[in-house]
Amino acid sequence: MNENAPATFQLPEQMSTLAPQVDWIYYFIFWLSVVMFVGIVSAMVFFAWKYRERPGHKAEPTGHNMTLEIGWTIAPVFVLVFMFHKGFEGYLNLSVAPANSMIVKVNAKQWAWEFVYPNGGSSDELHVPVHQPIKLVMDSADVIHSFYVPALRVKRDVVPGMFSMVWFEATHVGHDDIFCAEYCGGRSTGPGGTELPYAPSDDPLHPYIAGQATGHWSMHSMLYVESKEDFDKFLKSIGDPCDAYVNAGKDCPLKVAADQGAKLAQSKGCVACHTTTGARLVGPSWKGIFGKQESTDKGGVSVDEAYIKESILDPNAKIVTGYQGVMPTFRGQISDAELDEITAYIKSLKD
Amino acid sequence: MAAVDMPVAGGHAEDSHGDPHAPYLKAKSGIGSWLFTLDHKRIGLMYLAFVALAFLVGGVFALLVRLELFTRGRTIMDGETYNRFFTLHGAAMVFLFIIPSVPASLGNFFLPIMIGAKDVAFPRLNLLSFYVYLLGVAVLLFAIVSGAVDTGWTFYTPYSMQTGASVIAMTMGVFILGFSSILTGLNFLVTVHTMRAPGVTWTRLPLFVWGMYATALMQILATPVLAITLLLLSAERFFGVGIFDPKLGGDPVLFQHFFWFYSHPAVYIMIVPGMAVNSELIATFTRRSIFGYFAVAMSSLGLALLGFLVWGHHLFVAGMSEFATMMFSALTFLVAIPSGVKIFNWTATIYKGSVVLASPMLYAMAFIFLFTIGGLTGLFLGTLSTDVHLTDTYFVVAHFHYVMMGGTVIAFLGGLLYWWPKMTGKMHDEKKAKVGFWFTFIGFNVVFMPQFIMGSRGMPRRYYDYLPQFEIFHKVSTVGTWILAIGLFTTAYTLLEALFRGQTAPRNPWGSAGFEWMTDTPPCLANFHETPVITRGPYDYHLATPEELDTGWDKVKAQAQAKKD
Amino acid sequence: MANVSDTAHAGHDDHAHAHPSFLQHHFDTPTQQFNASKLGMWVFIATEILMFGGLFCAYAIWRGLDPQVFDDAHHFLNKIMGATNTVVLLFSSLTAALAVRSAQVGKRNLTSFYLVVTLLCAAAFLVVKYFEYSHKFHLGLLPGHCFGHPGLSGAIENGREVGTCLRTTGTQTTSMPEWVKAVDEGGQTRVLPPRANMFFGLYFVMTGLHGLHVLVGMGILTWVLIKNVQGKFSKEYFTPIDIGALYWHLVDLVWIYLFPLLYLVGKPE
Amino acid sequence: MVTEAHAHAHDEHEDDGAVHVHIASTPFYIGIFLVLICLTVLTVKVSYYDFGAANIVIAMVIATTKAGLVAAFFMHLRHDKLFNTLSFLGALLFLGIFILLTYDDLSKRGRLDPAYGGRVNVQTGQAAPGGPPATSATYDALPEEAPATSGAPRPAQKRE
Repeated sequence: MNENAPATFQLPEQMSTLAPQVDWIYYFIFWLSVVMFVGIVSAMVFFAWKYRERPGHKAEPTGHNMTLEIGWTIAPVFVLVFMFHKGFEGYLNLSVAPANSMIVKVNAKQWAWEFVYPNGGSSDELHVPVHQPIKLVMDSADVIHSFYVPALRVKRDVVPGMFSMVWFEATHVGHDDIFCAEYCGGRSTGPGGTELPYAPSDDPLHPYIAGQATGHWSMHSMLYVESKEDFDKFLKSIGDPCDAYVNAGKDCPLKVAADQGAKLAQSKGCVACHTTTGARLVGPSWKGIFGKQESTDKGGVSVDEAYIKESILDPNAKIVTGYQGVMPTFRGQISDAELDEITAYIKSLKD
Repeated sequence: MAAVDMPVAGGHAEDSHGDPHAPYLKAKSGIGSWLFTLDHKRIGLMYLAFVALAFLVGGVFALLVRLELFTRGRTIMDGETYNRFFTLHGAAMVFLFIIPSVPASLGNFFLPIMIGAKDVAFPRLNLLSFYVYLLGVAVLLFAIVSGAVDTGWTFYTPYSMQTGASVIAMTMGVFILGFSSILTGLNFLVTVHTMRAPGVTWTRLPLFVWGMYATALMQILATPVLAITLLLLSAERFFGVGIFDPKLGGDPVLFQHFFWFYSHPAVYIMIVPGMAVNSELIATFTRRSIFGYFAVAMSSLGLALLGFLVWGHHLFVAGMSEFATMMFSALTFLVAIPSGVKIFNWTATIYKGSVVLASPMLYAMAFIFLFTIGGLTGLFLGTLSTDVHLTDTYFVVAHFHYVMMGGTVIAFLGGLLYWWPKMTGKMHDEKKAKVGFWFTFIGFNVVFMPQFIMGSRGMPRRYYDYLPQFEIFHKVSTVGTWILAIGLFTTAYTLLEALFRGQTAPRNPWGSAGFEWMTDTPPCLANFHETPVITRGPYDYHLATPEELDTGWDKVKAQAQAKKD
Repeated sequence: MANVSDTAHAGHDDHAHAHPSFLQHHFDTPTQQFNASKLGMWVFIATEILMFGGLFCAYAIWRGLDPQVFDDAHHFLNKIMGATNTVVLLFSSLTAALAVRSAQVGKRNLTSFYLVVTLLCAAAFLVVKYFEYSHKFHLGLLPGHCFGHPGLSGAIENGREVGTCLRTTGTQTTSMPEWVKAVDEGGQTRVLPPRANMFFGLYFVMTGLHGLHVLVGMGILTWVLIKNVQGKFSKEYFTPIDIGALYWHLVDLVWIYLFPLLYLVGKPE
Repeated sequence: MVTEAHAHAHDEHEDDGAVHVHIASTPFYIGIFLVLICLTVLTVKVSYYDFGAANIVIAMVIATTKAGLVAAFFMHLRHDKLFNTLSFLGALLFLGIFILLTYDDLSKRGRLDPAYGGRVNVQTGQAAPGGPPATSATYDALPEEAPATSGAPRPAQKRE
């Protein structure tokens, strides 16, 4: 059903599943407005000509027409309610991300975007796979920015001190601009108060040149919608820092692995049930758990690497007393390297 | 506050005031007669002078900003300067020009006359309001000189807490201007309540007065919130109070709530007076009463009330909760109803009227044309899912310029041409006025029509530079500003020429039945020689006597002929 | 001010009744003038309510989102001092009302007496406020990022600057608020989290703005007092006293809400 | 229309032009004052008892009663023009709108999706950047240092 249209005179290309819905209501209002506008203005001009002042013509005293007045007060209400309904429907779709969304973390700062992918890698341009809901969890380190991709028809302010969210599902391979839509200042002077040079480039993918004056207008980035294969290739290219060590035939240092594990714990959603602060959620906290003696429904166990890996792949094997066996298995969703890294992370939380 | 009605008991100010029966411009002379005048008409004129100056300054900033956008990259200024210039354009236009424009100049001049009063209720507060305005202007100038501000006129936190220190001076200036606005509103509200001449019942109030009354309500109820917002912003910069500072646990979006609780009603403070002027113009130049007088009057009050319920529509993508977003969207659509009622009623008034296409009427029809576009494009922005795409783009820029400039400024210009003879006693050249009108009207559309398109295509606003695909729209828009400037300068020339070299205007040059035309041209110091007793409505052309409607042009022509002979 | 009727514009303005000297030129009757002044003052009061309203809104939000902090922090405000100030203001409100009454019945000296009492109460209020403020300063219970600082003086502690938390330019970095441990008004030692800065921010802004209004009110009442002593007012014309008193009652009204919201509402020990 | 005799002008004003106001007696004002004092004592007294969520309701009801008395009698609204009362209540109405709608936003953020509008990541306890550090956002994480020290309070305990 999502027959996505190319760019028209008024609207950019449709690249998301949301876009056709937005454009439908856009054109509904547009044609309604055209009808209203042409009606009002032609009536006005016609009346002004027909009843123009001339000898023998006199204005008729104004009468009353209650029906007409109530009519044009009430009639718009129905249209307005319809518009509100359609608009709100679209907005709700935009506000509730599907459960199977891939989470990409967006960090905004003056004047650049950073995108952090589930594998912990990050880039300054957003790459997403096609036909996959993407949920962007965004925050800003300094002032308010706004994430805006015209072709996706999404825009959301990125406010310091709070998280904001936007999601989309790209419908076809392609690319579009990412703009900052909320004014966030600018800088035209370099060190010593010298004016920075400024000239935009003709490269449509990189219209602003690094090292020049920068600001709200140049907080530009690109969205690349890629096939699943291309995206995987991209992910690999920015991926796991441990890979470098492993490829060189060395062991990944615990620190690097633990950092990567922390990112994984986040992106894999472990942290939804396990805290790292000692507080108890659905599952035991990871703080200081490594090396501890725990009693389980299968008897006492020492929390070591083997038990952690077992618990991830087969959560119901040994359940710590006082908890319920509600954790789903991650078998098949987690690589051995990732298992090691999460284990390293839990290990690092010992103290 | 102490100044609320503090008469100098026993003071015989007769000599400081002048003869109540002499024309107000001649009742007393000398610079002191202007600086210390308590006459609402002179205060209105002084306001008009400064408001026009502010419009000129804001307009020059607009021209420079558009000129910079004529080409990609650097055209005439660097990015920081650009940011300052669009901020100053916004601040000057909003706080110095549009908000005081119609109420403080035309309103001050005509509101008391239209209700048959000798003056506003608190003439000294009125003068105080003018000087407070000047003080605000001075502080704003200081802010500009001391480094200018690059926050945009909205002062959003936390950027406004990080950027240059002149933000404090700027917010103080706006804070002071707010007081001026409050004083004007308070004065008008009390004047309408207590100063109406015998026979001026609520159902006989001219629609201009209804509009001013609704505006006054909003000025009174909204502006204090701006005051506290700006105080908090200054306190935030000095002490770091933390209410709006995310670093201290505050919430930047809360600032936006505070700001727009004032600034949304402020948008109606800007447009309702424009509508008020337009009702007068339409009635006079169709020679009949406004169709649905009651509905038009109530729609002004309706807008005033609804203006307080919809501020959240500026925050649809700002991080507001979905529930608040839904509610504000629903409330926003309600605004369409009173606005629509006005448009429909004006159009219906032209039907079966006797339409005189004088220059003010051209402005009135342009108002309907442009405001309809401004209003209808508002529907795109009130609808949530399209707003997400369109907000913070040039679509919004075009939308509010169609409302603010296509609405208020056009009505203000129409009102100026319409009332110029009454205010100055001099008639302008209609031909020049019409030339000015067409340049303004065409230029305006050339500036802002392309902005709708580039906005819906995704061009964000407040950009110093843009991508190649938007270049053509920016070029056309910039060329439009030049046409617009020609139109505005022609109109200004027309008015000034009339002032210095114009033909003496008769009492009622347009043949209006409005109350303000029933007194001398220009009015005497006391407005009327005797307290008027009103026996008909301001638009009752069928009840007005031929003498009342007599334009007096025959006499003027006869005199001119006699002189020639 | 221009009094048209007792000048010689024959044929005009020779109204049926005398045009008293206090009647401004643009009003027809003293009633009209009185009603206009009263309405003007009430409209002004409406603006004041909305101006304070912004602060009440901020209060409602941060209290609603963080009730625990407000509960804990309010123990650092002295209920007795607050209550004393409430009584002082209420009493001054009474004397202000009585001043108006005396003016209405034409007892000029009594009016002056009541106005003086009102002014003394206002001064007493400010003195109590001064002691409250200085105690908070001493404990470091200050707004925003000043919270946790021993004062605004630029004190050095452990070789580290801990004062001068004021800033005048945006580029100055703000230090984060810190935990504060201090003895509260109930004699109990409490630890307040940095988030309590919001409570004290609101406390100082709300009571500060109110204090400013007290000062302005004192100015207005002093002016009214001087005019009264000069004999400008009478049974027929007492509008400025009425208006001044209305302003003073407004100051009282705001405090009536500030007192429970800041000093009382919260979990008692 | 404007030329009728101006003598009619004064027919509109019902009176002789002099100001007539309701004057209450001194004992009446003192009575109101005593009621206000009683209410102040009451509100302080009840603040020593915990009624949970009703604390604020009780305090506000008492405060509003007091404010009502001051406005009605000290400020003469009881015997004043109706519009003055309306402007007073109108201001309160618009203030109510302001507080209610703003509160509605801030209290309901993140209800549909916790990732939207939250200051703290619900999963990790990590505070959003640009905001205060997480330690101050989580109230329960009291500093380890024992709070109970006797003697004079040291202003602003510094924590390293």
